[in-house]
Parts: sequence; structure tokens; C-alpha cells
Amino acid sequence: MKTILEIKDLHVNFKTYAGEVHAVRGVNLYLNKGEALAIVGESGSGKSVTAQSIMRLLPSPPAEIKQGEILFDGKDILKLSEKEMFQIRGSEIGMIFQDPMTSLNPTMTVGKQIMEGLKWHQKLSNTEARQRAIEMLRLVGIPTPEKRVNQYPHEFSGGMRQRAMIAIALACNPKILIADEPTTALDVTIQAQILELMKELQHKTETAIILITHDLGVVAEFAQRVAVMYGGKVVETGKVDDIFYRSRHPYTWGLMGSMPRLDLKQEDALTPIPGSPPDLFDPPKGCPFADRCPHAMHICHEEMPEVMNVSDSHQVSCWLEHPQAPSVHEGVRVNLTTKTV
Amino acid sequence: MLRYIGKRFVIMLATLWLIASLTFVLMHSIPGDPFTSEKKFPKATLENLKKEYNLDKPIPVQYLLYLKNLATFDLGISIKTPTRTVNEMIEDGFPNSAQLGVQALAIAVSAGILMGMVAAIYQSRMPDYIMMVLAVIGISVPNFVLGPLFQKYLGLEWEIFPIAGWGDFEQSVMPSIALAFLPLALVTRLMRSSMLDVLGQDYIRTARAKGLPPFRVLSRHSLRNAIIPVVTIIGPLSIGILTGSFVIEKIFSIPGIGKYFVESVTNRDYSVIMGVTIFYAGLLIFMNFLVDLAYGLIDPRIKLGSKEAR
Amino acid sequence: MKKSKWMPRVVAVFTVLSMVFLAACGGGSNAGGELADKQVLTIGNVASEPPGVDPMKAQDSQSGLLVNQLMVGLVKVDKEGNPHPALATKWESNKEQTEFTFHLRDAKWSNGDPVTAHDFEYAWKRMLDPKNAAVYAYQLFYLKNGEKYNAGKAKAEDVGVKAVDDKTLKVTLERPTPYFVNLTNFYALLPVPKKVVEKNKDWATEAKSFVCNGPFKLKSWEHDSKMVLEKNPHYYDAKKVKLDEINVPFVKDQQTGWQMYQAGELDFGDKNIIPLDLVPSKLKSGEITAPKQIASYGVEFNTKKKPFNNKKVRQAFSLAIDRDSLVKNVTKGGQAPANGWVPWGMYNPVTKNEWIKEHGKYIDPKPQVNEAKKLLQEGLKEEGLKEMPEVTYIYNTDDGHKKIAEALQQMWKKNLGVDVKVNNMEWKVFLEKKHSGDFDFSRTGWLPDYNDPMTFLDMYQTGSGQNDPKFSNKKYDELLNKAKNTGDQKVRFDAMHKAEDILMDELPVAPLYWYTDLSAQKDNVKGVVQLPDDNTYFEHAYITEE
Amino acid sequence: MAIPAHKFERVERKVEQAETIRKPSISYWKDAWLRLRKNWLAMLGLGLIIFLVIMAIFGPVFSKYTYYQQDLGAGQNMEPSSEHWFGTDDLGRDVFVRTWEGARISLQIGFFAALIDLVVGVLYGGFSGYKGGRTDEVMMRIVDVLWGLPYLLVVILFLVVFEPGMWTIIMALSVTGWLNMARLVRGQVLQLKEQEYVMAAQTLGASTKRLLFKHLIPNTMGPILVMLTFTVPNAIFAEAFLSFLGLGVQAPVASWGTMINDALVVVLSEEWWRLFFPAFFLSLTLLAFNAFGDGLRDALDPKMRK
Repeated sequence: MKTILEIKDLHVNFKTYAGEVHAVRGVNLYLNKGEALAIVGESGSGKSVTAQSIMRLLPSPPAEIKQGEILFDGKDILKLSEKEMFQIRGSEIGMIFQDPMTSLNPTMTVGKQIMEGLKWHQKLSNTEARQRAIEMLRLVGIPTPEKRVNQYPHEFSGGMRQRAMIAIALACNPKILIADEPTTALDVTIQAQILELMKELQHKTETAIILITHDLGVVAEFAQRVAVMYGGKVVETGKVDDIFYRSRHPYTWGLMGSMPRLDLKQEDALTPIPGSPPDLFDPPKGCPFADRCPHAMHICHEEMPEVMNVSDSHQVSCWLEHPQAPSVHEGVRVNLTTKTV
Repeated sequence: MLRYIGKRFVIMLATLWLIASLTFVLMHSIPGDPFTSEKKFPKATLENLKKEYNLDKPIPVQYLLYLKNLATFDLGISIKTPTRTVNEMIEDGFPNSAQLGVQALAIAVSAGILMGMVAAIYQSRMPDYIMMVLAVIGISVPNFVLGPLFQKYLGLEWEIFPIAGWGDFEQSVMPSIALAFLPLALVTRLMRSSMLDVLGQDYIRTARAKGLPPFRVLSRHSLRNAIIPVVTIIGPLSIGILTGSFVIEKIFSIPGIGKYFVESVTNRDYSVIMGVTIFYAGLLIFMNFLVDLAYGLIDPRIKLGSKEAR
Repeated sequence: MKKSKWMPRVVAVFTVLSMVFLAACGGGSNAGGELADKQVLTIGNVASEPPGVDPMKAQDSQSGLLVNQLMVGLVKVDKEGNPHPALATKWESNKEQTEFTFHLRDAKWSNGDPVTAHDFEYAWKRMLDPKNAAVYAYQLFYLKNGEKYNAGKAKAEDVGVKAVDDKTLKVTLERPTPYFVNLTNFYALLPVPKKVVEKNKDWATEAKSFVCNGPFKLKSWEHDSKMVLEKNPHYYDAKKVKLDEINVPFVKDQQTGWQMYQAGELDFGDKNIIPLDLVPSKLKSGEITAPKQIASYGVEFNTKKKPFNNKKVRQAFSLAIDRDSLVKNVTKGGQAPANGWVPWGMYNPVTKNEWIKEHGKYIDPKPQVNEAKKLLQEGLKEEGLKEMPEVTYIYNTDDGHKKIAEALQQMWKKNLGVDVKVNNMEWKVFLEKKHSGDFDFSRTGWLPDYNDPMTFLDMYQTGSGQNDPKFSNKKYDELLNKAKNTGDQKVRFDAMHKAEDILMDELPVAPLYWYTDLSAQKDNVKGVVQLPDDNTYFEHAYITEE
Repeated sequence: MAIPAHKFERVERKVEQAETIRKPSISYWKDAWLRLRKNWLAMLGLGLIIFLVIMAIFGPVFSKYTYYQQDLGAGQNMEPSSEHWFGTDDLGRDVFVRTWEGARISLQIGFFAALIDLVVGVLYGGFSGYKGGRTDEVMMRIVDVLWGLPYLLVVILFLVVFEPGMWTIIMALSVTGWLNMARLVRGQVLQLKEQEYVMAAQTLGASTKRLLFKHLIPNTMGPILVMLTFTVPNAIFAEAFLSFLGLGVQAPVASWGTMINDALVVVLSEEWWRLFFPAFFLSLTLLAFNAFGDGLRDALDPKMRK
């Protein structure tokens, strides 16, 4: 399969009044054509920053891409001029955001917001763009699109707004669609519908998708590959099955534990990971998860583990993989001690 | 919509009536009358004068007479300048004040929006600081200082514009700019502030993610959302510009109506006080009405007067 | 001014004088530079739309200035207050000075109609007609039954003015008024074109319909903006008028006016274009002049309120003022420290002396600190006061008045040890306070209604409308009544001098200084006549080549 | 690569310990203050404000002159010198002392004007916009009426009823001072209240008070701060106008406004110091307030918190 996007050793810092935040610390990722990659992790793990770096949407200041490459079709996006970037955004790479409530311009009709990109990138005339906008709305499953095209966002429900967002992102047939927690702000039934829609569209349009989420349930449904991020680093990456059934990283285990599952009994349904993410103002020099890891060893606090190949498609960076490490039963969900925080 | 406008119109009339009545009461409750003067008039002359202007009648009768005249758009004769009717004063003076005001407002709003946007985009960088210093100068140098300074340098020393007078376009340049200074500063600051708010909004990121160049993002997405505070202030601002032009009109010898707002009161020129007050209040109320309508046009979420409004 | 024999002499003197005057001022056209081709003068004397150029509507000095160029009356008055022929070539009066007969010359209105005695009769009665509610009607209360007619208690026919024929005007007065001839120069007593006015009530509101008889007529009038006057070919003395046009833009701001004058946009101006603070330096550099003006500035005490009901307290406050410093350092406009209430510029027609030279100095320009402190203590004791109560000096809002008030406050503190509060007020609030007696002491300024000391003295007569201090002195009243009821100028002036003696001892008003007028004119402007009674004439003005 | 075996020993820990490692949570206000402190311009503004206030209180102490002491004659209109640091005015009074005396008046006026704006204007406008409908209509018409009345008449009435002085000025300012702010806040609230988070809070049953103070007004802070920085100079100049009419401070006390007013003539003459010093410190005050206001705005902006 052909790789369409590759991120190499990406570092992103934020300058704030309180100091410099090391939000992304050497991320390596790749995306194949037509595939769906999920990036999972809790808030602050650097997944959104990584996604926005791809679009170069991070406001600078305060954000600063310290080092790394983002190769899109072989070109390094980070080296492109702002002008060349306009051609990529919206046209080659589309993006949908977390909160459909605030991500649409309240003072512009939904139709105009879809048409805008078309007119700009594909130089369509007003009527053509409008036609296409109606098509897109229909495609994303909005009933009576001819009418809806002239309405304002506040006249749409939350789910419909996210559909409209998708329509905007896909209007120009991008090669990649980055969906930054597209369903987080929606209620469960709508979530399912939106995911279903995205899946369907991916089949139809063969767009590669990067789905950013903290919800492993969504991942299982949707993605072919998963990258787990923690503390500004990718800690484990692999096929869906690798992650769900053969995961090697204690953090991934923790994530699994905190995921609602139908096959578990009520009392131990959800197990939160105690503690909170590392302070990225002053990131630990060892494994970022060490402080919360039930299996943490001395070395975990001192050195960052190398990336180990579990299989061709499955990589993990954890000292437990080291031959000298004591063995921990793999694949077993770990019941961390305790009380609910 | 039509119903809303109709309703507003009725309320506007009621507001006007209230203003007229309160002004009438105020006017008669302050010391002095049009004929209070250093040289006291003999009793007979005073009585003749009062009779001439209906001031010999009881106050309630005067009030009713006034309302009657008002209903027929007859604002009466100026007591201080008996050669002129108040209608004439407004008809002659207002177009001049309006021209001055519109020019000043145009400068203030267009340049203010532009400068505010620049300041917001370059937040905490040089252009932002420059705009702030300009705005501070704009607000801390009152136009009674600015006017003479303009006259001295642009008029007297460098001879770019005529010092004073009214009629040619050149004569209107200096007063328009001087008058625009303060509102320009206000618009700039307001625009900067609300622009910063808007620039942090998610939909701006969406627009950027579409690949729109910054200028398009600004003009199509930011501007419209950021402009509400500016629009809000345009109503009172334009009225402020019209009446605040008293100083500018005086300094530049412009035959406008600005001076009547002050002189009619100091002269206790009752008919002019009432006339200009009604005229001004009517204008103000109408401007505010337009502003309220504009809200709805700018932001479709704002629903005025409709039943859904909470 | 006895009878007819006077006239030829006056005419002769005037003719000689005017010739000397013209020569002195570079008259003819060769003394002070060539007459410029363009005889257009732009003046900055007028600040705003005048209340009217109808003599009946003119009520301030600025409309007065315009009317003075547009209309001419029976006589003209010179610097010393002597009348000279204008429309009236001669006049005579009875011994009692109660009847005057004026003989008119052939003159025309600007529309070509002749100016007749009927125009005067009509104009004067129009002033008095209660229906017209003329502000200055009281200037005609001298006429027999004038006041009664104005009050609706007499008929028009009973008023003491009658056109005997087209050329003869007979005037009957209520009581002896030796200075009546002078009064006819005042704009309230100017004629109006009867035929025009009867036809069109609003004749004087537009340039088109306005008809006049003076050296200039109205060319255009843009309301609230400017007026243009042009030479009136029908003026009886038109051949002496050199100016073709006078532009009168309304200059609303002093600073603006001054800058326009600097830029050459104005040729002439008075206090309307001279910012107060520039006066000292510009006087020094000779860019402006400050001729004397008949007017007095002073402090009025409320004689009905403690502590200023006490004469000694009033005297103490007056003595503590350093008038010399006030004039030199504060007003700085060439004013003179007042030593009496009747100001400079007024003349005794019998002795030909200036009034102020005829009495001793009532007031020393330097403060008399010890005397003042002593008088204050005595005065307070007389009133049973242990210490000086809090008093407030009020003035109406104005930069000049403010400076004077601040200076006075310091002088009273320094020389008298009294802390005085000062309080400024909006003009009409100030007037109401004063008229109603609700004040301790205040500023006052008085510009005469007519050129005679009486206008300064009878304001403090018991019952006078202008008597804000509520001063009342039987002897003073008697002296003034004596002066008012005689046609004999000597008796009058003696009585008035004696009255001022009383006034300056009692001090209901402590005079501070006598006014100056201000004038700025370009070097090439010649022949403008500025009189101390605040009247300015451009009739003989002209412009020379630079 | 051999790594010492002990490094692979498990670290025993308690969960509680894990909890404490997290970054200490910072409160909204503390965070705002932190950010404000890092903003050099805002801190410069704050420093200037403190300096001006200190000078207004103690400035006159540094001079041997009083604000009312005149020196007629040679002492009038003197240039700045070691004797008179800011020169003297047209009555020979020390401009340095008068500038700081003036600062007392002007800063107080500015402060109270801002207070009126904040208390009356913001609440009135916020409430009107939030309630909407008939309430809004009535409240806004009241604003129109107050606006429509000839202010000068009101002021003259004040002049008759009250003793002149600072409190009278403040009262006169409060009649109309807050109207612009009220309309501005109302306009903002009209727009904001349609946003989802407000609706959400509403459906959750938040009280009007809570909605106004927790949601609507904080989100209008930007325009409010801007308006405030305009209210202050406007009030300072209005004070000059009111004093000129007789309502305000009475001679020989001067405020910056009256000093600037009195010194207007220097545009045409040479005594620049009479206009320069009060005008300069007024500008400095405004610059300080603007810089501080901007910083405050940024610091209080929840979106900037990351």
C-alpha cells in the first residue's frame, strides 16, 4: 500500500506565560492511501496538536514546530510557503473539528460555507458551487438540502452541523480527511450515525482518514490502524487487532480498562487510570507514563524506552519489552488497584 | 418584521413625546428666561416680549400650544434671533452638520475597523503598539486642542487647507479629520478587542482549514462577527458626532446646528431648545432603531422583538 | 447747545476736523501709499448670525456694528461725544431741552426712495408699538408718552415724535434731556423705509429685500455663515466712500479668527478675533492696539446682607485690592485702574474736560493694607461679628473673569487675611442670583446705554432695575433727581459729581478698572473710525497698496 | 546493550502518590495574574498607574509652592527651571504642584466615572439584553430618553440645586455617563445569549444572576474594558466643561481638564509647558490604562488559557 502521509520526529512547543510546553515530542506516524488511522489518547496527549500540525493550523505564536518533517505525497509540508499551504488545506487535506456548535460561522449560511472552498480551490461559479453544495449536503444525509443550503448554522441540530462540517471538509475531494474528535460533542445515537456516515464516505471516496479520539470504542468500529499517544509521544501503534487483542503497553491496557464494554459486568465495568498526565512544561526524561504505570521499573523513570517492533505492523515503546524486564502477562487486562477518582 | 417596525414606530413617537415633555419641564425649571439680561427690561417691554412668544400664558397652556405646533412640524421662531424660524435654522444648518458628521464618521469607521483589525492580527507586536499609541493620542487630545493645532500647522504655516470657513470640500477636510479622531480611536480599540475574540473562535480555524487565504478569512468570517460592538456604538457615535461638533463647528466657523445645542440653552431660547432637542432625539431614536435592525442582519441568531426572544 | 447759531460753527469745525483727519490718516490718495485697486475689506468682528439688521431687531454690539454701516441716523457722534450733522443738517431745541426739531437733508434709500421725516416717525413709533415687542423700546422712553404707549396706556398719536413735513422732524420729550441729540445716533433710533416695511414685515431678513440708507448696503447674506456689504450709491455722502465691499464672515472662535488674520484672510478685527491671552504680547509688539472704551469693571457688594451691609467692610475689601497689579499683570490689555465708577472717555460739555479729570482720585491704585485691615476690624465689630464670616464671590463663566477672580481671591487673602470662596456660574443663573439678591459679592461690568455719566450713576438709584447691590441713599437719590430734571448742563454735572462722591464713599460697587477696546488692523487698512462708545465705522475706510 | 538488572526492579508506589505528582492546579484568577505578570506592557501600565497615583497623593509635597500661591509680575509664565520644574502659569502659580493637584481631581473623576460605567452601565445593559423582549424595549427607551434630553439643561438644573464640587460633578456624570456602556453591553449580550453554552446553562436551570455574571458579562469583557478606557478621559474632559459652567471644582483648584482648557492659547504662543504637562500626564494615564486594560483582557480571556 502506498504511504500518503508520513510524520517524522515531530516536535511542537507552545510558548506560554508560564513557560514552554513540550506538547509533541518526537512523533513518528504514517498513513496509507485510503486507510483509516485512529490516534487515541487522553486530552493533552498531543494528538490534536499533531493533527493541526499537519494542516499547519497551529497559531504561531504561541505554537512552534521545533523539528521534524511531515511528508505529504513526498513533499515536506513544513517547508511549504504559506501560499502553497492554501492549496493543500481544504483541497488536499480536509479537516473536521470536535465541536460542531462553534466550528461553523454563525453569520453565514451553511451553503455559503460549503461553497466557499469550492469557489476558491476549484474556481467553480456560484451556481456550480451551489449545486455541488446541495449534492454534498445530500451526500452527508441532510434531508431537503435545497432548503437547508440557505439556512444558518443555528437552525441546524448538533448532528446535522457535524454532517455539514463533513460536507465542508469533503467538498473538494481531499486525499486525507483529519477528523479531530468528531463525535465527542454529540450524543451517543448521533455519534454512531456520524461514524457510520464517515465510514460509508470513506468507501465511496477512498479518502484516507485520520481519526483523533479518546474513545477506543469508536476506534474498533472504524479504524484499520491505531496509534496510541501519551505525553506527547506515540507509545504504541498497530493494526486494530494488535491493539485490542495483543496490546503491549500498560497505558493501552489502562485505556482498554476505562472503555465501556458490553461483555463486562456492571461492577467492574469501568476502571479509570489513576493519576494525571505528565507536566509537559518539564517533561520527564523517562517514560511519560512511568508515574502512573503499575509496572513501572527504575529504568522507566530514567530513560525513554526505544521503539520495539512486535511485528511488522505493531510497534511499542515500553521497557517491559526489554529482554531483561520481568514478564507481565500480555493481553490480560490489568486491574489497577482501586478506588474511583 | 413589518409588525415589529410598526410597533417600534409607535414606541418611537411615545419616546419622543416623553423627551419633549421632560425637556419642557426642565427648561422652565432652570433659572432665567430668554429675556433675563444684564440690562433689565422695563416692565412694559418685558410684557410685550412675553406676549409675543406666548410666554405670558400659564405653563400648561404653553405646553399644549407647543405640542399642537409640534404636531404640525412648526417649531416656532427663535427668540434670540427673531429673524429666523427654528425650521429654517435646522433646514439650513443640518445639511452642513450632516456632511461634516458623515465625513467624520466615514473616516472613523473605515479607518478604525482597518486599524483595529491590523492591531488584532499583530497582537502584542509593533503594529499593535503603534495603533494603541495612536488611539491614546486620539482620546487624550481633545478636539478643542486638535482644531487649533491643525489650523496652525496645516492651515497657517504649511497652507495646505484653508483655516476656516465652509463651502468647498477643502474646507471640510480639517474639521472632518479633527472630528473623526476620537471616534476613530474608539472604533479602533473596540474592533481590536472583538477581533481578538473572534480570531480565537473555532469557525475561524474551520475557515483556515478550508485553505482560504488570510484576507478572505478576515473579510468573510472575522469581520462580520467582530463588527457587532462597532455597530452598537455607531448609533450614539453618529449622534455624538453631530452634537459634539459644537466645538469643531465653532473652531472652523461652520454654519451647522451643533452650536444650537449649547447656545440655545445658554440663551434660554425656548423654541430653539425644544426644536433642536426634538430633532436630535428623533434622529437618535431612529439611529438606534437602525442599529437594532442591523443586529439582525449581521448576526442571524439575534432575534429582536420576536416572540422567541427571551 | 443753545440754538441755531451753534450749527454753522459746528459744521465748520467738523469740516475742518474731518479734513485734518483725512489728511492725517493718509486721506486723499497720496499720503500713506497708493490706493489699492481692489477696495475690499474683510472684517472679523462678527461672531455669529446677528439677531437682525433691522434697527428694531439689532440688540447686541455685533448687529449694532452692521447696522452702523448700513443705516445712518440724524447725527453722528465724535470721540468726545459731540454730535455732528448726518441726515439732519441742523437742529434746535427749546431752553428746557424738552423739544427738539431736526431739519433733514435730501437723502435716498438704497432703492432710490427719498428718506423723509415720516420714516423716522414711523420707525420710532414702530419701536414703541407694544405689538412689535422691541427689546430696545426703552431707548425711546425719553419721548413724551413713549413708555405709556409701549405699555399700552397711550395711543400712537400721543407719542412725542412728529414729521411736520418731509424734511422736518419734531420731537417732544418727557423731561429735560440735554444729551438727546446724541441718542439719535444709537441704532434703536435709526430710521426705516416706511413704504418697504409696511409692505413686507420680513424685509430685513434677506439681502434681497433689505433697504437701507447708509454708506453700504447688503449684497448677500448667507445665514449663519457670512454677509457681504457693498457700497451704496444712493448714500448721501457716497462719493467719500472708498470701499467697494466689506466681507463679513462670521468668525465664531477667537483663535481661529487670529489665525485667519495672521494668514491674511482677515484685514481687520476687534476682540472677537483677539484671544485674551495673546493681548499683552501683541500689544507690546504693536500688532494690536487698545483704545480706551467707555466701560467700567467692578465688584458689587450686596448691601442688604452681612457683612457687606457695612460700609467699612466694603471699603476694606476695596482698599485691599491691588488695582495696579491687576491691570498690569492680570488683565494686561491696557486697561486703567479705576479711580471712580464713571469711566474714562466721558466729557463734560460745559467745561470740555474729561469727567475723570474733574474729580480727585477716589481710589488709589495701590492697596492700603493697614487701613483696610483696620476698617475690616471696625466694620466687623459694628456688625457684632467676631470674625469674618464665609463669603462667596461669584462671577459668570469666562476665562477673563476667572483670572480676575483668582487674583482678587489671593489679594484678599494676602492683604486682608480673608479666605474668600469664588464660584463661577452660567450667565443667566448668575444674573438671576444677582437680581434676586442671593449673593455676597460679585463681579460687574457696565457698558453705557448712552454717552452720559448718568448711565453709570442712576443704576444705583433706589428702585433702579440695575441696582443689584440694593443700594439706597437718600442724598444720592436727591442729587440724581435734581440732575434728571434740569436742562442746564452745569447744574446737571455738578449734581452728578456730588452723587459720585457719595457712591465712592459708600462703595456699593468697588470699581476695578476701565475697559479698553481691542483692535487689530493690517497696515494697509486706513481710515477706520473706532469710538470709545463701542461703535466702529468703515464709512471712510480704504485700502492702500502694500 | 546490558543494563544493570536493578533498574528493572519494580517501583512500588501508592496511588495517592501518583495523584500528587500532577502539576498543581491553578485557579482562574491566579492563572490570569500569572499571565498578566508576564506581560511586560501591562505591568508597565500598572507601574505607571501606581506612580501617577503616588504622585497625585504626594507630588505637591516635593515642592515648596502651593497650588494657589500667585506671583504676579516677574513670576508669571516662567519657563521650566530648577526653581519651577514645570514652569509657572499666567498668574505665576507653580505648574508642577498644580499638575499633581489636578491629578487628584482628574484621577478621582476618572475612577468614579469608570465605576458608574461598570456598575450601572454593565448591569443595566446586561440585564436588558439578557431579558430581551418587552423588558429590553422599555429599558432601551429609557436610555433613549436620557440620551435625548439636552444635557446642558440638566447640568444647569444641578447647578442651581447642588453646591458645586466634586460630588456634584460625579452626580452630573452619572446621569448620562453609563448610557454608551449600557447599549454596548446590551448589544454584546444579545449576540452572546444565543450561543449554545448560554442555552445549555439555561436549560440546566442557572439563575439569571449566575448567567449574567458567570457567562455573559465575562465574555463581554473585551469591549467593556475598551469602553472603560474611553469613559475615563471623557469624564476628565467633561469635568473641565462642567467646571467651566460652574458645577465643578472652583478656582483656584484646577484639574487636568481645566488646566488644558486654560492653556489652550499656547497653541498660538510660546508657553508650551502650560499645556504640555497636564496633557502629557493625561496621555500617560490613558496609555497606562490602555496597556493594562489590554493585558487584563488577554489575561482574563478564557480562550487564552492553555
